[in-house]
Amino acid sequence: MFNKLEFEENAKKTTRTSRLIKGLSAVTIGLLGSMLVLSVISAEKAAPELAQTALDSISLSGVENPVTAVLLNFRSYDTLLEIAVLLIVAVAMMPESSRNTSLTAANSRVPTHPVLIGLIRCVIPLSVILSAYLLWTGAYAPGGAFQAGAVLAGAGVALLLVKRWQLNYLRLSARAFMALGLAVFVIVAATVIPATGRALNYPADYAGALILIIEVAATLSIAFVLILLVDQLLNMANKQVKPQDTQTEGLDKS
Amino acid sequence: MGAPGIVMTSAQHFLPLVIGLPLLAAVFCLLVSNSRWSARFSILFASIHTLVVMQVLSSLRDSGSVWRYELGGWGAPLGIDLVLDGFSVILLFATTIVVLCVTTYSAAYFKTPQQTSRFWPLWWLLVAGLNAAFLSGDAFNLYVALEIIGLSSVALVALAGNVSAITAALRYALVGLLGSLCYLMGVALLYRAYGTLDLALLSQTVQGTPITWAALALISVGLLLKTALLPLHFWLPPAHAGAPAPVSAALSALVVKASFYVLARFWLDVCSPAASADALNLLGFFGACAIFWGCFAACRAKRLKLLVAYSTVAQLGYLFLLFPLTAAYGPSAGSAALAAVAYLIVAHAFAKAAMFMAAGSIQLACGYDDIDRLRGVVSHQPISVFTFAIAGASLIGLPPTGGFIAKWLLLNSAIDSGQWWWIAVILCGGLFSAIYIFRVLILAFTARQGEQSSSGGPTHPIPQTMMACGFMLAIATVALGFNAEWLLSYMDINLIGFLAGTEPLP
Amino acid sequence: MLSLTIDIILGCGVLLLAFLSLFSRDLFLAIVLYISLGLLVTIAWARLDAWDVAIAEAAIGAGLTGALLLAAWHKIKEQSAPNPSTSEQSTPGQAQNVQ
Amino acid sequence: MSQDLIYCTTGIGLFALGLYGVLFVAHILRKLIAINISGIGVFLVLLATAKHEGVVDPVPHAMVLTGIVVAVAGTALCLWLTVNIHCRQITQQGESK
Repeated sequence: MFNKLEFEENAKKTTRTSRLIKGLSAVTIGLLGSMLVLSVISAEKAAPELAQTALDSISLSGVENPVTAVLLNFRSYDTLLEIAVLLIVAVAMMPESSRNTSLTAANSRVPTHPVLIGLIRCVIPLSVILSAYLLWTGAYAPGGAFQAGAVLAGAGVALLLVKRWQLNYLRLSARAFMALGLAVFVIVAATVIPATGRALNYPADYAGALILIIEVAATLSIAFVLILLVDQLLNMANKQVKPQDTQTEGLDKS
Repeated sequence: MGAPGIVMTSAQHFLPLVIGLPLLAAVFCLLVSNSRWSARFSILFASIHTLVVMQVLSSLRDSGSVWRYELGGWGAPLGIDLVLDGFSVILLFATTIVVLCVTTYSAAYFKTPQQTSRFWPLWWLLVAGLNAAFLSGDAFNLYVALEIIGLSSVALVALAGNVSAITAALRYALVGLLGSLCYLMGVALLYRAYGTLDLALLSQTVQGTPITWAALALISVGLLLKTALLPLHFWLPPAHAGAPAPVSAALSALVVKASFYVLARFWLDVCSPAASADALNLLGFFGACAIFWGCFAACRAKRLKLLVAYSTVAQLGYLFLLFPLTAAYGPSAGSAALAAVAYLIVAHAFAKAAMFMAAGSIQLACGYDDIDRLRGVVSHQPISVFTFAIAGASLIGLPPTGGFIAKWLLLNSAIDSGQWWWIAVILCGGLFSAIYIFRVLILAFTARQGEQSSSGGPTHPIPQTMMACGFMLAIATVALGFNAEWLLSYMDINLIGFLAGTEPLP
Repeated sequence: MLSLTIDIILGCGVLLLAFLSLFSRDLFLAIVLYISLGLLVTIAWARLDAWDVAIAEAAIGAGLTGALLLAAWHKIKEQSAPNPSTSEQSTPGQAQNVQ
Repeated sequence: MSQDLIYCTTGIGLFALGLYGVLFVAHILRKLIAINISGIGVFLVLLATAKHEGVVDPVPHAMVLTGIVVAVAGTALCLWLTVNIHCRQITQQGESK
């Protein structure tokens, strides 16, 4: 099925048999899809009991936006694991060799185009403000850590793209940024145990504050990880990869 | 909101710790990033982890009932519960022992800072994902846990750093993402029809309607992709053979079992009203095909690690015999089959991890793992070959090992349910396993013939700890054979439908 | 009735964009179509009262995934270009799109 | 024909389309696009399920938010592997000349 992974664009060698297989598969998948639709039609949607329970418990959750309440209180464990997923990808994509600079370094190739500089000067502060707004408003209205993190990452990526900035992802501070969200989440989850007897069970009075702490940490981590992802994809230089190519094929000697 | 009347023993607080500890270890190793200290801390963390799980095991036996831990204090429909029963505790036990050995092995295996700085955080995240999957009582939470397992496994396979391994990792990643999406679609349909994500509540309300069939089919396809049952196994051999040896050990021993565990949960418990006998027999049929094909491919494999990877495909086939053996043959045959398969999972996990570790040691020492060049390898790698032999005996199902007890239990439940054809499959499978195991062993024990060996070149000294870890696991396989009663008694504490009724326990 | 019509048009539009994105001849076009699919789907989610998801999809789903896809596409192209032996894969139609 | 049904059908359609794409489209980036399209299909089914008369169920919304982030993470990892492989293949080709 995935035995041939294609990287070149015009590798189209359609023989008659493969066309036949494709056609048959298309028909099969179409049939299966229609059966799926039929099965969905045949069943009634369940009554929204869980929705009602969730909406009734909002007052205990410390936030007013129901989605934020579900994400960071009722089902906060899912969100905890989800931040771990982001951390996995960040660790996997960390660069191999250190550039041996500080966390941020101004690039020597500063853009000279006036429009670009003007744009950056407007866009960056705006998106930082928007991100903070999204984070804050997440408690009451649509918004929250993931959206805020994404917007913040947008600002960071813009700075990277115009080559104003370089980030050294192997510094301790960089790794601390990556791990911040997960670490704060786990620590908060553990520290509430003496108060309420259950992990992740926030005391009602402090729920709002604790959720805000988690969200701020998560936003910073998410933004940093997303910047790392884009930056690594853009800047993966050939020279980074070369030394390992001399390794014998098929051997994994460390 | 929490259901009243649930008695919490203090030991139940270990349940979130089992997940939190690996997560903290991951953060810790990421921040330390010094290969020597990461390794030391990891061994320390693995030991604490083992102690915690052992404590959980003994407390669970004392309490004698299924544990539920309400994260966030909200309780089942609104919040997420951690659930621990006999099946999951057995898998947790297998995980913790393998993790302890693999951690110690890896501390000696990985040397370069480029590899260690990534390996340790990823490894602990993988462990956290495995524990989360085995403890989860919530369908969507299982999705996230499976994603953690899948993505961290992919990243770990890619650590090997050569083109073939990274290509295998990419294929694995595509399969994993596709499988997760199918699973998520199934969960979405279940949520649509029954309005809850909690597995225990679902198993009470699910009916055998078309939407449940559709959901179960989607969930099964997704999980079969991840478990690599025969027609969908194509991604497994290159990924498991190409990964660094400790990673291969964990992948074959634990990662594929996690998705099998979820699959068993859905077929036997959550969606059991929708599981027809035909479908169960079909799963068993594919399992039987996997046994034969896996053995055949292992016999033809050119490289040692590839041979071990194909043997995983074959051994996974045995697990799927669970489904036909439980199909409509009454509670006694069903529970016996589940106990046999749970035991087989542990036995296979130990044996396969030991085997990959031995193969990794041999590969590291010789610089190659082509089977044809392994002639006489026993003279300078006696411990590794011995480890391989014991683990192989367990895979074949020879007497003093855990594998023998597992096969024997499987045979028993096949006889009890009167399905003689599965008896034939189990026996033939053992015979074919013997062929590929002895193919390696005979070569390894044959004396070198003059100049032929000179092509092998000099061997490199490898750390004693690596050989010791593999050997310990091989010993554990034998020890398991002598302690079958102890492990099997946990199957009495079971949530799965036909064993303990479907009501959540007090 | 009007709202149903909007929904139907939206659904067909989404399916059409997905089809075009998968089977368009040019890879760059496929990625751009995928991003526009993400934006169109944002409207569908607003129709389903999922404002949180709509914001997240616009920012992460369409925006970030699109950026990542474009970055990877650019990278692959850039690597292939200097090597004369592999240069034949750039079709004329796609060379224009680079600019 | 209700709104719920329209979006469910669209979602399943996208899912099936993505499935076909993953299996039969050659280029790896297109396969990734196909997986993401399948994901959007699943999310559509979930969100259509969430909308009831009068109440909107926040639980599927949270699930979809989680799903979106997981999908991006998976896509990023796949893309990184892809670029990595391509890099090495090109350098190998260069060396063999």
